[in-house]
Amino acid sequence: MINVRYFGVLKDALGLEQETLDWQGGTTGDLLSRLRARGGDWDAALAPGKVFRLVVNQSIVQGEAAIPVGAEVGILPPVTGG
Amino acid sequence: MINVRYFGVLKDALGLEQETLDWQGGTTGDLLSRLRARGGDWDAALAPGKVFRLVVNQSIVQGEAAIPVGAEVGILPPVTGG
Amino acid sequence: MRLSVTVSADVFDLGQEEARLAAEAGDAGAVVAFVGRVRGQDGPVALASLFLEHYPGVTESEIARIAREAATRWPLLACRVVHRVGHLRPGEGIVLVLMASSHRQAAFQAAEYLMDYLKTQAPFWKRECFADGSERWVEAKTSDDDACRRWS
Amino acid sequence: MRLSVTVSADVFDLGQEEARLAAEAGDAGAVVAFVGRVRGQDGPVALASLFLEHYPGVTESEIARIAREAATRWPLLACRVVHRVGHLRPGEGIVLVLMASSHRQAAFQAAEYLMDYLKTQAPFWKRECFADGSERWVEAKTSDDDACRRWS
Repeated sequence: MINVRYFGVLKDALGLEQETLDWQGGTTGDLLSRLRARGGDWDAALAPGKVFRLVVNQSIVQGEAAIPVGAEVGILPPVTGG
Repeated sequence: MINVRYFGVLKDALGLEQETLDWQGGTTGDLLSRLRARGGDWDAALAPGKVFRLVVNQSIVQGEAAIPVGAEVGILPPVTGG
Repeated sequence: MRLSVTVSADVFDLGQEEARLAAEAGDAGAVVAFVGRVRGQDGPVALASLFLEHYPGVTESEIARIAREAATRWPLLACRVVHRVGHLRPGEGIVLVLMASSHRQAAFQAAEYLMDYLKTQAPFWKRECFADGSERWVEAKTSDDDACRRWS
Repeated sequence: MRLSVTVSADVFDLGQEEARLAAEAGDAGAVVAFVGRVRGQDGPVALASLFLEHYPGVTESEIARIAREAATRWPLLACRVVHRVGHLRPGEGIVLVLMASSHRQAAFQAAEYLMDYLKTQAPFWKRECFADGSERWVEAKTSDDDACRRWS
């Protein structure tokens, strides 16, 4: 199992804030493919080039990274803070 | 008559804060020549290149400037503020 | 460098924060503060409020990382960052950055550097709530990315 | 641009000054503050106090002139300068510069510009009073002149 959290505009686009997914191990790429495979809003909102950053267990990851079982994964749209 | 005011290190070097001088009109150069002619500390402290700025009637003057009768003249050593 | 980062819904007190920082920083000489406030008229429709979201834990540690990076570039004695989240009305303070150094140029440059990064890299998301009842998530600005690129 | 300059022996209150400036500046967005404090260990002998002298009238109008010059370079909404004179102990605030703008870069740069000029051009003279009882007028620094030259 992993917990996936969505932030900012993604929460509205996907219609949820967080979810728990079955997970046997894999990478950030695996997770994104699985989410995109839901089609519709998911495929559009998480299209390659649209997702700016992923966070695994509170650490921002660069490129492809492992997601261990039990992890918290954050999917972050472009930041607009300050 | 004019009133001449000294600031910062000049007050210590010259041993006075301000003085009233007889004045029939003239320029800043005339005033400096007259003060330097007192010799000793005056000649040393007011040597050309040492005096950074003169103020006539509350306005900083550049180069040679007229000093009207009744004026207040300030002689300012290099600033060290802030 | 002493470093303290707070992200919360609470208002901040610039005077208290600066006095505390100056006391902690010892013989600082120079403190630069930046206060960002909510603007009410950024676009054509007046803003009723701004809603700010962050990623608890991640946002704080990212800001701290950026501040520590600033300390490798400039001789800093202390840094304090307060960023607010939740609903904020026009005129309210959103962000406070304080930098203490022995030298004013270091304090100025480090504060500007940190602000550029906060605007472009720190995980915050803004939702604008307008006077006409409409709402929208703010899109990332290119000009802020340009400001950030100056430092690289 | 709203502009206010005060030179006096009174302490200043950063929090109050910033709140007032932000209120006056309207929809400012960005306020940059610089607070300069008396350093206690600038040289080998500890400082007991600093005595600051100015030229009443002339100093205030020179600072105002410099601030108005800054307003021709950057889009400023408000500027507040407070400079203290008289005897100041280590840790006390000497100078406060506040710049309000719609844009943070303008506020940062104008505040730094004004500080560079205050340090090199404004008519202030400092006398250092040391812990061992000795006193001396501070000599002008070349590094500050260099900082000022950056802008010309």
